[in-house]
Amino acid sequence: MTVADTGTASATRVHRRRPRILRNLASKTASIPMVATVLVIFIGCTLWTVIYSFTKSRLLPVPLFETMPLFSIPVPHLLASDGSWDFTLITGLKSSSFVGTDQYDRLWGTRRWIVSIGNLGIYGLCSMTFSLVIGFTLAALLDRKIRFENAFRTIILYPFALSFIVTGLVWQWILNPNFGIQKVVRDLGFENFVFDPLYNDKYVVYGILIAGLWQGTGLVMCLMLAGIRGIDEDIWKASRVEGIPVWKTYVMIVIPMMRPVFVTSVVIIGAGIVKVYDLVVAQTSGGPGISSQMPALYVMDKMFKDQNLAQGFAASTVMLMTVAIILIPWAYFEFGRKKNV
Amino acid sequence: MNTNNFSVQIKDLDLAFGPVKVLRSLDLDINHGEFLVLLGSSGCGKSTLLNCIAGLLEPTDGQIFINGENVTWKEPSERGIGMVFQSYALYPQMTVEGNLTFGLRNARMPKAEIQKRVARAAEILQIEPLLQRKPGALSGGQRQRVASGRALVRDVDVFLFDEPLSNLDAKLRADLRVEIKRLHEQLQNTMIYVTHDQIEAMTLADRIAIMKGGNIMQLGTPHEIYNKPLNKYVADFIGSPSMNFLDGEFKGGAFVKGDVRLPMKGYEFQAAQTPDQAVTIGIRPEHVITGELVANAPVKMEAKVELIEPMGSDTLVWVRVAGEPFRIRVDGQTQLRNRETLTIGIDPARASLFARESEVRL
Amino acid sequence: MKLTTKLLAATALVGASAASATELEVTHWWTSGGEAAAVAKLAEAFNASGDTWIDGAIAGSGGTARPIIISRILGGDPMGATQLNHGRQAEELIEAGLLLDITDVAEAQGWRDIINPISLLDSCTVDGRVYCAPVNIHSWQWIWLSHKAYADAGVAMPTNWDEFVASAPALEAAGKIPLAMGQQPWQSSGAFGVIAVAIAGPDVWKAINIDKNAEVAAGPEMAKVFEAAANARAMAANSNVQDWNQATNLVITGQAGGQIMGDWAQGEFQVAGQVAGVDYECLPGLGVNEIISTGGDAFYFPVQSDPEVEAAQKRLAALLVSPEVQVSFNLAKGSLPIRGDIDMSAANDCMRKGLAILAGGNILPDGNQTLSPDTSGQIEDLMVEFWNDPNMSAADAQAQYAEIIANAD
Amino acid sequence: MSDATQFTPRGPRPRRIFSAPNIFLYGTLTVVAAYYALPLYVMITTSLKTMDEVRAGNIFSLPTQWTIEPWIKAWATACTGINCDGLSRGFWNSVRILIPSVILSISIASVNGYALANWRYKGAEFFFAVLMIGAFIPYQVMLYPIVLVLRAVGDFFGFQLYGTLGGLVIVHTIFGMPILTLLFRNYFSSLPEELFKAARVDGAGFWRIFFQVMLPMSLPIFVVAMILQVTGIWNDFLFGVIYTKPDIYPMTVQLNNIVNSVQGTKEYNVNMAATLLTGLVPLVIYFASGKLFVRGVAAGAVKG
Repeated sequence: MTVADTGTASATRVHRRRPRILRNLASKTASIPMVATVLVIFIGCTLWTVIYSFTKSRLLPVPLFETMPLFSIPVPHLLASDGSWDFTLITGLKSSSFVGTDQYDRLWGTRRWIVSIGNLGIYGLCSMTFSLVIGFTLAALLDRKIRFENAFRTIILYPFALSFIVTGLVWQWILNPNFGIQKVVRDLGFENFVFDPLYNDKYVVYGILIAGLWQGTGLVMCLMLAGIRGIDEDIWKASRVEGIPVWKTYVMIVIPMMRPVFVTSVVIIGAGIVKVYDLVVAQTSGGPGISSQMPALYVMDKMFKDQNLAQGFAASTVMLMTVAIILIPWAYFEFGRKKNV
Repeated sequence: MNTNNFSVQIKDLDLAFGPVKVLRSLDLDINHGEFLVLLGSSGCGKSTLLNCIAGLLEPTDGQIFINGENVTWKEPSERGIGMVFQSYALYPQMTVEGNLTFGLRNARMPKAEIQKRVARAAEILQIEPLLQRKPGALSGGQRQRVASGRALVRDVDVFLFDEPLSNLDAKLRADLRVEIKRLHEQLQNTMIYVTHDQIEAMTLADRIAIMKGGNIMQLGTPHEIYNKPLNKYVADFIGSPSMNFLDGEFKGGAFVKGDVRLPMKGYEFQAAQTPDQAVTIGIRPEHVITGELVANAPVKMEAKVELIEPMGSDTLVWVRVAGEPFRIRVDGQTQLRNRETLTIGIDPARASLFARESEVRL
Repeated sequence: MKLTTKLLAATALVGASAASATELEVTHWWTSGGEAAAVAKLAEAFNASGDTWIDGAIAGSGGTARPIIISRILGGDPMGATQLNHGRQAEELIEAGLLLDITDVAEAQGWRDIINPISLLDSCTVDGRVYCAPVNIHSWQWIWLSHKAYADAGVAMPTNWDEFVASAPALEAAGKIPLAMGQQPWQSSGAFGVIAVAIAGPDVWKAINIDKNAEVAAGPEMAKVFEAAANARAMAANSNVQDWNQATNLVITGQAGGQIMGDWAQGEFQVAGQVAGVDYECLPGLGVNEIISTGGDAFYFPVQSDPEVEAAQKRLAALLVSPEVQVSFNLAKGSLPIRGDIDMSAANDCMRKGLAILAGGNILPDGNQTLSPDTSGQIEDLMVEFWNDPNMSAADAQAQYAEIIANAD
Repeated sequence: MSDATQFTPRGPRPRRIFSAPNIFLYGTLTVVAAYYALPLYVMITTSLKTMDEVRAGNIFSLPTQWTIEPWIKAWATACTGINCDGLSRGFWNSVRILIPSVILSISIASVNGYALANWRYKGAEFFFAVLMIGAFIPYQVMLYPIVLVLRAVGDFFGFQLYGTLGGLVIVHTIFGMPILTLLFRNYFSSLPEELFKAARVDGAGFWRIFFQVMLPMSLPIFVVAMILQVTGIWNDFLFGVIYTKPDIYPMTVQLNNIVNSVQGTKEYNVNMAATLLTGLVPLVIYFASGKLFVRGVAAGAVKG
C-alpha cells in the first residue's frame, strides 16, 4: 500500500499525474506474463473446454457459430426443432453445434467412467486418510528427538524426488507376481502365498495406492514435521507438568493446533489425487480390465485416442468440478478467516 | 541437615548441553511460602534452572528436593508443582474451563472435586465469566490469569512462573504484578518466579537470586541486593538508571582517583582489614546529594552540567567527575541549565566498593 | 503395355524429383521385434532412393500413438508421413484439409488397377480423392497354436475352435494356459471380433458393424458369441501379461496353447526362429469360417508448406506401393501385400493360407473401417472389462454392446 | 523417606537403551525406512544382474554375477522402434528442455513475485488469486486448448511453437508460474520494507531495486526455486507426451517407451537401469541439497 503511495507522491511532485494505466508501469510490464497466463490459459482455456463440452466436437472442435447477417431472420423461434440452440433472434448468430448436456448424459451412462469415479473415490479416500495418518505419525516419531533423524527423514522423503513414471515402474516390478514379493515369499516355502494386487481387479487400486503413498507421504511428513516443530515449546511443557501422556498430547492438543497444516495438506493431496495419471499409466494402464481406470485416463483416451473431444471435455469439466468441491471450502476457510482478523 | 525445612532445595546442580555449561554446581534453598525471584539477563540460566526444578530439563548432575522429597528422577507431574509460562501455553482449541480441567480429567479426578477446584480458582482469579470462552477470545491479561488458574487448580505447594508478564504491555504488567503479589499473599505457597525485569523482581520477591553464566551472583532480599550488592555485576544490573562506576585506588582508607579523594568513613567493609589496592567505586545516581542537603554531605565536590534528561518525576543530570561521565538523579522540579556548575555531595556509607580485579565487594 | 507406361511415368516422376534429397519424419507405432524389422525395410528403401527416413517410432499401441500423431497434425507441427489404420480415423483430418491429396500419385501409378482388394483404396478415398497409401493387409482372423504346448499336454493339435475348447482342460491339467491374452483394450476387442465372425458368421458381423443393427447385436446369434467369449475368458484366466507380444511369447515358449491374434503375431514367431507347421500352427477364422479381414495400415501425408517436402511425400507414397517394398516389407512383418501382382513365393505356410483366402475373395472389412474411433473406443472399454471381470455375465455384456451399436454413428 | 538409608537419585535419570518405548520407536522407524528404501535397493540390484539371474533369483538378493551391461544397454542401445540409441537421447533432450525452462520460469516468476510484493497495482491481487486457483485446475482441462493457443501464437509470429522445444518451455513456464510466484512474492514480502523504501528515496526505480537491492539478498530462495523446478520439469511426463515430438522427447517419455517396447520378454534389468538413470538427476539434487530441498517443498507446499 505504501508503495502505491510513494508512486503517487513522486507523480504529484512534478505537478502532473500520469494517467492511471501508466502509473507503476514497470510493475505492470513485469506482470504481463502472469496476466496473460491467467487470462488466456487459466480462464480462457478452462472456459473454452467447458463451453466445448456442450458441443458435438469429434476429432476437431466444431465451429460454435455460423455468422448470419445481423438481424436478418426475424422468425422468433428460440429452440430449433432438432434441439440445437438458436441464438438467431438475439445476436444474429446461429449455432447448430451445441448438443446440450448430451455429452454429460453419455458420460454418466458409461461404465468405464463410473468405475473411474469409483476408483478415484476409493483411491482418494485411502490416499487422503493414509497420507495424513502416516505422514503425521512419522512426523510425530521423528519429532521425538531421536538419533539419526536426518537419515530417517532423507530416506522417507527421497521418493518424492522421483517421477510418477519411475515410481510406477519400480512398484510394477516389485508387485509382479512372477518376480516380486509373491515369488520371494513362495520361494521361502509358502507355496500358496498370493500377493498380486496389480493383477487382481479387486485390489488393483490398492496396488496403485502402495506406490502412491510411497512417493507422496514423505512430503506430507515434512509438512507435518514443520507444523509440529512450529508449535510453542511451552505447550509441551505445560502438558508434561499436567502429566498428560505423549500420545494424548499429540491427539488432543497438537493435532487441533495444526489445523492449518492439515488443511494445506488436504488441499495438496486432494489436488494431486484428481490429477493422478502418470502413476496409473506406468503401473497398469488402467487394467486389469477397466478396474484401475481413473478419470484422467478417460479424458486422455476420449480426447486423443477415440477422437471424441467433446466427451473428453465433458469428463475434464467434471474433474474441474471435483477440484472445485475441494477448493472452494478451502478458499472460504482461508480467505474468509483472514477477513475476520 | 534436614531437607524438610525447605520447600525447594537444589544441591550441586549441573547442566550442560554438550560442551556448553548452563548451570554450574548450583545450590539454592527456598523456604516454605517464600517468593523467590530468579533474575538475570537472557542466557544467564534462570529459565533453565526453573525448568530443572519443574523436571522439564534433566540436570547433568546434582539433586532437587521438593518438600523434602528427592524428585530428581521424577516426572514433572509427580513433583507437586504448577507452572505458568511466558506464552501462557493455553490449549487454543479448548475453552478456559477445558484448559483448567484437562490435566485433572486426565488424572481421573472425581468430577465434583474438579468442579470445586475450578470454582475456587475462577473466584480467586476472577475469571468466572470467561470459563466458556476460548483463549483466542481473551485479552493478554485474561490469558495470563487463566494460565495462573491452570497452575492453581493443581492445588500444589510450589508455583513456578517463567517470565509470565513479559508478553504484556507496561501498564498491564504493573497491574498483574500486583495481582500476583496478592495471589501470593492469599495462597501463601512457595513461588519461584523468573524474570529479567528488575522492577518485578524488587516488588515481588522475598528474596532475589541474581544469576549470570549459570551461577547465582547474589541471593538476598531486595533491600540487600539494592544496597549492598556483593559484586560489580549485581550492582550494575540492579537500579535504573544504573550505578556510576569510577576506577581508582584504595589508599589509606580513602578512594582516590586523580584529584578526587573520597574518605570511606562510615562504609561497612566486608573484612575487618582492607589492604590498599586497585578498586572500583560504585555510586547510585539517586544517592548523590544535591541542593540544600549538600551542606551536610560527608564529601563535596564541584561538577559541570553537560547534559540534562528530564524524565518528569526526576531529572537525570550528566556531569563529569574525575574526568569520567557521571549520572546524578535530581528532583524533577530542580531548575538546571547546561554548563552550569553544580555542587554535589557523596555519602561513602551508601557507596559500594569493589576490588578492581575480582569485582567483589570490599 | 498400358501398365508399363504408367509405371515408367511413375518412375520418371520419382526419378525426376529424387535429385533433391529431403528428410521426412515418419511416425508409426511399430516397435515390437518383428514390426521394427519391417519398418527397417521401408527405411532402407527410402534411404536408398536418395531421401532420408527420420524414424519417429512411438511405443505402445495405436491407442497411445494416435493421439500424439493427431495432436501434432492439429498443432501445426505435421510429420512427413504417418502410419494410421486406414479407415475412419483420418476422416475429420481430411475434411479439415490437413492431409495431402495424393490422387496424382495414385493415378500415375494406376493404384486402382493394382490394389487388391480395392476396398483398401476406397478406405483411402474421400470424395474421389486419394489421401493415403495402403501398405499392407492385416487380418485379425487367426488363432496361433503351439506344437510344444500340445505335445507336452499329450493332446492332438486342434483344427478348429471347438476342438480348441475341448482340449483346454487337458492343457490346464498339464499346467498350461489354454488361451494367452494380453490386457490391452484393443486385444480384448479384437479377439471378441474374431470369435464373433467365427461363431455367428460374417453376415451377422456385417449387420452389426456395417449396418449398425442393434437388434442383431442383441439377438440370439450374438448371445452364443458372448457365451463363447465368456468361455474363452475362463481359458485365459491365468494369462496375466500385459502386451500382445508377451502373450505371443507364451505361445512361442509353449506355456500357452494358443492366442487369438492378428497376423502380425507371425512376425514374432519369425523373430524367434520358429517355423510354421513345425513349431506353430495357424488357423484362419479360428478354423470355422476361413476368412480374412482386410484391415491394415496406411500412410497418410500431412499437408506441408514446403514444396520439396511435398515432392518427397509423394515419392514415399509411390515407394510404399512399389512391388519391391511390398514384398520385403510384408515378408518381414507377416502381413499380406496390398497388390496381387507380386511374387510372394518366399512366404511361409500361414501367409500362403492368407494369400489363398485373399485370392478367393473371402474377405471382410475391418472394424476400423466401419466404426468410428469413438464407437471402437466404447467397444474396447466394454470388452476389456468383460475379458477381465469373470463376474460380468455374457448377457450383461451383450446388453451393453447392443446399446453401443444402437448409438453408433 | 530418609535419604541416607536409600540410594539417592542424583543427576540424570538412568536410561536403558532397550526400553520399550525406544524399541517401539526405532523399530517402527526402521521398518518404515526399509519400506521406503526397498524399491531403490531393488532397482539398483536388479539393474546389476544378468537377465538369467533376474528370472531365476530373488529380487531382494544381491547379484551373484555383477554386470553393468544393462546400464550400458539402457543408456546407449535400448530400442524404441528402430532408434536404438537408448536413453542418452532422452537425457540430452531433457537437459535441453530443462535449462531454458528453469531459467525462463524463474526469471519471470521472480520479477512477477517482486512486482506483486513491492509494487502493487490495482487488480494485482485479483490476478494473483486466479493464478493460485489455476494451480489446482486439472491439467486435462487445459491441455487441448493450449495446443490451439500455441499454434495460434506460433502462426501469429510466423514460427513453429507447438511440438518444439520453445513450446514446451512456455508450457513449463506457465505451469510453474503459480508456485514460483507465490514463493518469490512471499520471500520479497518478508524482506524489510525499509530497505525498499530507502532505495526508493535514493531514486532507484523498479529494475534497479530488483537487480541491485533484491537480487543480492535472494540467493537462498533462488536455490529453492531451482530445486523445485529442476525436479518438477525433469519428472514431467504429461507435457512431454503432449507438447513434443519423438525426436525431442524428454527422458521420462522415452523411459516409458523403452520399457513398453517389448521385444520378446521384458528385460527387467535394463528397465531398472533405465528407470534409475531417469531418476538419477532429481535424486542427486535431492541428496546434495538436503535441507534446502525440504525447505523448498515445504515452503512451496505449506503456503500453496
